[in-house]
Amino acid sequence: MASSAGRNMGLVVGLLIIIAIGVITAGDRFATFDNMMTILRYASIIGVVSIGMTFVIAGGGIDLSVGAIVALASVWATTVATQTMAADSHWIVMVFAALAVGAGCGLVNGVLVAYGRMAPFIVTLAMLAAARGLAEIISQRRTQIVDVRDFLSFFGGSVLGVPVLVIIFALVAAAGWVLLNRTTFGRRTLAVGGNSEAARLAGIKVQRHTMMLFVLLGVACGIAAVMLMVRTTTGTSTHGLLLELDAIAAVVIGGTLLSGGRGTIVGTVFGVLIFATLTNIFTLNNLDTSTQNVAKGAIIVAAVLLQQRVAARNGGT
Amino acid sequence: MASSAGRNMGLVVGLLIIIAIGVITAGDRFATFDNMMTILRYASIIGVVSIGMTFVIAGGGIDLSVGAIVALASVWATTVATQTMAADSHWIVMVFAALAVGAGCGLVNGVLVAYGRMAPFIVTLAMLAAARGLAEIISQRRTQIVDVRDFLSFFGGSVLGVPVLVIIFALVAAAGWVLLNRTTFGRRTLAVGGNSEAARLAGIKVQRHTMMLFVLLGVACGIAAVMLMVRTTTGTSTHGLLLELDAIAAVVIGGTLLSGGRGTIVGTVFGVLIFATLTNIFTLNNLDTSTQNVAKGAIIVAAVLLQQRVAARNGGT
Amino acid sequence: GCTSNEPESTDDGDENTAEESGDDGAASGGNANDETGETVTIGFSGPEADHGWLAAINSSALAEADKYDDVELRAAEGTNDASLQIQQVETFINEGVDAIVLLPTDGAALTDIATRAMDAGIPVVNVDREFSSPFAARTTILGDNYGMGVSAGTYACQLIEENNIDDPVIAEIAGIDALPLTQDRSQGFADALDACGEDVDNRVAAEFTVQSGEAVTSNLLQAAPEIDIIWNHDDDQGVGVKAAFDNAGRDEFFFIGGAGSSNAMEWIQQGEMEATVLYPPTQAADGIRLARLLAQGKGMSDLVQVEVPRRIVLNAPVVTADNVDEYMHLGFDS
Amino acid sequence: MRGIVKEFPGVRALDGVDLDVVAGEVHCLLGQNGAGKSTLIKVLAGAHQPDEGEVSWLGEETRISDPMSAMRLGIATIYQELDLVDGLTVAENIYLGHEMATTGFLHRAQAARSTRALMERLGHPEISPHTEVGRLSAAGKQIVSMARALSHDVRLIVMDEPSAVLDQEEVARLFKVIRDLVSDGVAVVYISHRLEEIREIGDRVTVLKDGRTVATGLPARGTPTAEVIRLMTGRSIEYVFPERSFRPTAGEPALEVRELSRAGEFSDVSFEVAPGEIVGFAGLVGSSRSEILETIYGARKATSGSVLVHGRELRPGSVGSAVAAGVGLCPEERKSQGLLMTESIIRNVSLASLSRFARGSFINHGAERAAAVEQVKGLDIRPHDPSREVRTLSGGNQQKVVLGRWLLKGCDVLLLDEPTRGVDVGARSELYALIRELADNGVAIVLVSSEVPEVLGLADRVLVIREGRVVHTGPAADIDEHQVLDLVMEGSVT
Ligand SMILES: Nc1ncnc2c1ncn2[C@@H]1O[C@H](COP(=O)(O)OP(=O)(O)OP(=O)(O)O)[C@@H](O)[C@H]1O
Ligand SMILES: Nc1ncnc2c1ncn2[C@@H]1O[C@H](COP(=O)(O)OP(=O)(O)OP(=O)(O)O)[C@@H](O)[C@H]1O
Ligand SMILES: [Mg+2]
Ligand SMILES: [Mg+2]
Repeated sequence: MASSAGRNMGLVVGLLIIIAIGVITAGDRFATFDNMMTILRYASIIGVVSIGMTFVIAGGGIDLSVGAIVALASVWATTVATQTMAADSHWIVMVFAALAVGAGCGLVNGVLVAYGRMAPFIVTLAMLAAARGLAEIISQRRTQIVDVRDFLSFFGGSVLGVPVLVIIFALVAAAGWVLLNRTTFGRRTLAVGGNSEAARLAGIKVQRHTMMLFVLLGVACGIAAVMLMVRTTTGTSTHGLLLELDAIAAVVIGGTLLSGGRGTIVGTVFGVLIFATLTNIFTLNNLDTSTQNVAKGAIIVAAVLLQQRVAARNGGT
Repeated sequence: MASSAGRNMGLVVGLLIIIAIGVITAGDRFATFDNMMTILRYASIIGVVSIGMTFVIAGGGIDLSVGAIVALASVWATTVATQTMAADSHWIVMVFAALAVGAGCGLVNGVLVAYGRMAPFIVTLAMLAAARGLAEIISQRRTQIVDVRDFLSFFGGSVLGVPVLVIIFALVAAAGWVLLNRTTFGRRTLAVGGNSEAARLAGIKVQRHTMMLFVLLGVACGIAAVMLMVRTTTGTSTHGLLLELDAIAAVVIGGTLLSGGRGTIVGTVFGVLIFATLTNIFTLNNLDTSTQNVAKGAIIVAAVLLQQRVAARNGGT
Repeated sequence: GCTSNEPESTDDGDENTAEESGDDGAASGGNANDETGETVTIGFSGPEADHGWLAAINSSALAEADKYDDVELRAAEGTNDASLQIQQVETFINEGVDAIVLLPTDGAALTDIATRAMDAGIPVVNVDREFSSPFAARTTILGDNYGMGVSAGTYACQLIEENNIDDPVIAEIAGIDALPLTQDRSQGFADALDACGEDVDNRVAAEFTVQSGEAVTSNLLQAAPEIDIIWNHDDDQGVGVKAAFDNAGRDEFFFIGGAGSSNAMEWIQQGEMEATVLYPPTQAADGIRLARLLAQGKGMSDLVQVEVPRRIVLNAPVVTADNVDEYMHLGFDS
Repeated sequence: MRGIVKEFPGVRALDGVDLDVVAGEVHCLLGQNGAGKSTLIKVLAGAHQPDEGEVSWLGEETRISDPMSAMRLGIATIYQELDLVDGLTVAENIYLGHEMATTGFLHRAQAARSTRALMERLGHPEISPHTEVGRLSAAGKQIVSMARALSHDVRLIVMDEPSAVLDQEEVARLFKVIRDLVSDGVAVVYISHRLEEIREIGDRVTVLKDGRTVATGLPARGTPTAEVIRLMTGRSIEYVFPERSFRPTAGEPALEVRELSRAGEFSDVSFEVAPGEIVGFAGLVGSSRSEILETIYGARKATSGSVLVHGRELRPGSVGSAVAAGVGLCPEERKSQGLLMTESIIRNVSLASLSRFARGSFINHGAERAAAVEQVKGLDIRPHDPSREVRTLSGGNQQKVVLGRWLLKGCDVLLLDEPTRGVDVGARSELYALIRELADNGVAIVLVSSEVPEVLGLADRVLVIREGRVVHTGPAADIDEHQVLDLVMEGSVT
């Protein structure tokens, strides 16, 4: 416990530094409630995927296909057929479609990794290509507009000023935290990621568990797809481009070990917030994309180094 | 030895199947000398990077920044200043510039991974952003045209009908093979990737070695940048987009373990050829990109599964 | 210098203008040139159709080729990798196609291979992104990126004047920043604004995708609490841009788009968008037509010239509520 | 070595240790688990840097800054945790770091030749230089490690528990090699928990306790075992096996193995274990005892035959089905098969019985911790802090953690593969008592050990395995060490 707080200290410091930069460079526009919500709304979609990604990475895997899965789920959930059905019955049909597609893709990934014994990197690289291709075929590369008003108004609203999307992110993060830290599932995830042979000999069904991790992430992608559909009012095959890199970066900056065996949801949330805040500050300061990229590279390195140093001082070893 | 041949059997079979598909679907146009050279010329650039990537992956690392490094090297080697110098003295200046930039970026990656103890994934992700941003800044997002005729005519030619680019690839592959299989450097690479603690206890300077691996890959990126400059007669910040995924996929399909400790240059060459041939067949058959993507995903999975099965049958375990 | 248009061959021009078949609808202006001639193979290669405009480029090219019985199309579709596109063009050369229509991922990067195709006797039609050498293409048909920026900027100046806006806040949402075409558009926009003494206050760059459009715009709206004019380079990402406006409940500004998708045209009709600057994706279809004419040795029927001209630059008109009906049919699905 | 101090965060592993080794002697280093033996020799090998203290070599003070400089001085080390690279071949491992090469280019044929010579010298000509090390058994790896050390031009060779995975015959070979070395004037530092070995091979003894030298330069043969044990543990321990108490009763066996076979490894293994019975496997290293255990457990899939627990057949190749039926396995290689190295003791101990601490899959951390604390106390795992990362424990304590996992689980059938590997004398007799107690409580136990006395002393019934076949089955009381060795070697009693 103590060492986990220690591990997150670096992130807290990092985020505070970034916020300080924001206040200094764009004070009045940065430190407003609206802007905070803008940052959070932006963070929420990457955030949900990153929470799922934390499980897969902590369990010793990796998933490059999340962006493509989000795209495919968003397209599938906004086809004319789905939307007609949703309009006729209830918008939940669209949500269900997105979640089912996400879970399905995750299942394929999981089965190939766990039972096909293929490297997750390769399996999900293949899925990245295939899911995006499929999304293009289904949508015929058109941007599909969401017409179901109930759907948009339900998810697009706010509760006490907090956008529903942000609330979803918070709920997913909380559920993720409980799942990872308080349940046997979470504990087994860390065991599988830490030493899968030892986990297997301790009676854990390693293959099934690995598969479940990918399904879990697939479902998270489905949720993210719904959120993206709300935010952009569209479903298209270009949704979620390079989302995988953002998500993995957030997870790893947060302190989850890429080699598996250690994961932190709080860290991931911080990682996501750091990136989202940074992007916001870049825009507020009118920075051009090239400079943004250079700064982003430098900041990733600085953040990880900072976090390591602080963790080493606080947490031992 | 026997088992390594066995391991490559799957790849040989895979490539043969793909060639058969090519002959069947586009026979007269596929099976010509010109078309073979077209495939090889295309393969050569990814190939050179993949050879370097084989070392980094076999040594337990990964590098997502190769495409960005290629872009930066190509931009730097084609600035007005460099080209003027090259025109005044010798085109070797441009080659030197590209190699130096590649090696420099590799060095930064290597130092951060080895001495900063950061995860290669994250370091090179940061480099990906930074190098591409820098390339954009230097080129001011303009495509820089190569004017040095000597440079183009030297590298653009052929020897006995074989393009110089293809010869470069062959030389790099041969050198890589010797380095990996016949030198202490290669043995130590596998040791560092397989069990870095054991390597350290055996007296290997693991950090220095890891750093060198990234420098080596950086140099390979420099060579690839030169080749790309020849092929496109330009240097631009958009060169090498997503090259990292192609290279990693080729290396892993070839049979190099993503977790390190095992690497095969012959496998990597096969991996590169499989992808290049596939792309060529797609072109010959007028396949649209979406279908290509779906097919590509399926073929990656099939190739790896096939290779695993054949390897299991031939090599034991 | 256009040395190929020899004046004495004008006689042959007569047959080109002789008849009108007229069955292709108003836009295509069918004529004797549409009559089936010797069968020609045309190679077509464009960038990856990763968003609506490029998808429309591809589909309009394919559809155009479909209309002609005498055209056999080799479509090596889509890539953003210059090296891969070079491979595709090499394949066309190996095959010995009769003409190549090329929308390069990067004009300069494809110049060398296009020159080689020309040297091999295959006429190349360069579409949209221009080669760096005049010898690389027989004909160049360009959308005008710089002109697009100029049109947008000029229209913005006009709005400022008409509405008497003092010290206007002008925002620009660019497309993929690393592409030369984005630079050209921004340059044109800046130059035109400069002409009326204005400049861009806030500039962000998206990636031609809906999601990126929404993401950068929602941040942009925070950066500038009051905006007078927004020019968005691309109507594909415009869907996301628009969603961000709606999410934030902001509509105090004039919203100008780019490219001219059907969505944008509908918004203009509904008064949700001020205008969009046309950048028609039909240029690839025109490219196919020209390639066919070149391969069959014909000229353009509406010109007196015997041969296809060297260079055609499309106009970048501004579509507003006043003239949107006129342009509606050009709108593409984004 | 004088006044060596080495601190890890939270532990002072070495607190002023002295060690003198002279050429041509076998110097034994003794101490309980966690006393600091491995840490000390890692300092000597350059793998750790001491915080204080000095090292003199041939009379001159030196600084051993990394493993390379130790090797240059002529110090070679066989580490406790077999640190070989699985993906490389035997020859490549042996010459790793000091490859036979000119200007970086390998002489592979020469390396293979020298490897063969080394293997010959170690009595293992059957291990080919081209075999991948990952395919060798633990003992095979230990032999490669030894060959590795011998491949250096050494003046001092340090061996950290080399005999832990070896059987008697292997140990005899090892001793012969050591004697040869010593007669060439090489000094040997030898660490072992088997005190009878010390008597056999050692010249002088240094005893460590809690990171301090408590005795140095004791004559190995002249010091009574009881005295050594007292120095190590601070108390005297009866080093005997507990009374056998098993009375066969009619009724169902707890574990029944019927004609179990696995192609290329073993065939037609059949035996039964009654509740409360301990069945011991004796056999040479490489006789596939581990494979048999793992196959019973479902970690490997049998080619034919079946396993029944309380009369119910287990699903072949399914660990889950074995665990559900109440079977537990302490695997042979704790590091790769047993432990989550970066996790706490608590989480390692509770791993197999997680659901017990969970209500509807939510873990009760308090109960989990309490149970782990109980095991830490019961097994005397040091340090007593249960939230410590297992990585930082000494080898013997790590072994206890694995055991603790199954003790906590409370199995009906327990498969123990070399359970005392690397465990010190004090803990060892406690473990013996514990195993006995488990059996008395009705647990059926299968015990694999390379120490024949251990098998004979603990087990009720003994199976002698030779090359994957059971060559003898009978009560432990009816057979003695010699007979077992004959069976193991020849397949019949001569
Ligand atoms: N890397 C480390 N970090 C923290 N503590 C460590 C580390 N390595 C060893 N220790 C601690 O140092 C002490 C000495 O350990 P060491 O491995 O030297 O014992 P040992 O005498 O070899 O025991 P054994 O007989 O069980 O192998 C132990 O308390 C151990 O927990
Ligand atoms: N003397 C040896 N040295 C090294 N490897 C060996 C030796 N003998 C056999 N092997 C390899 O080990 C395999 C069997 O080892 P295994 O670990 O099952 O034996 P074991 O009886 O369990 O030994 P241990 O007592 O060390 O656990 C054999 O198939 C062979 O490949
Ligand atoms: Mg030890
Ligand atoms: Mg064994």
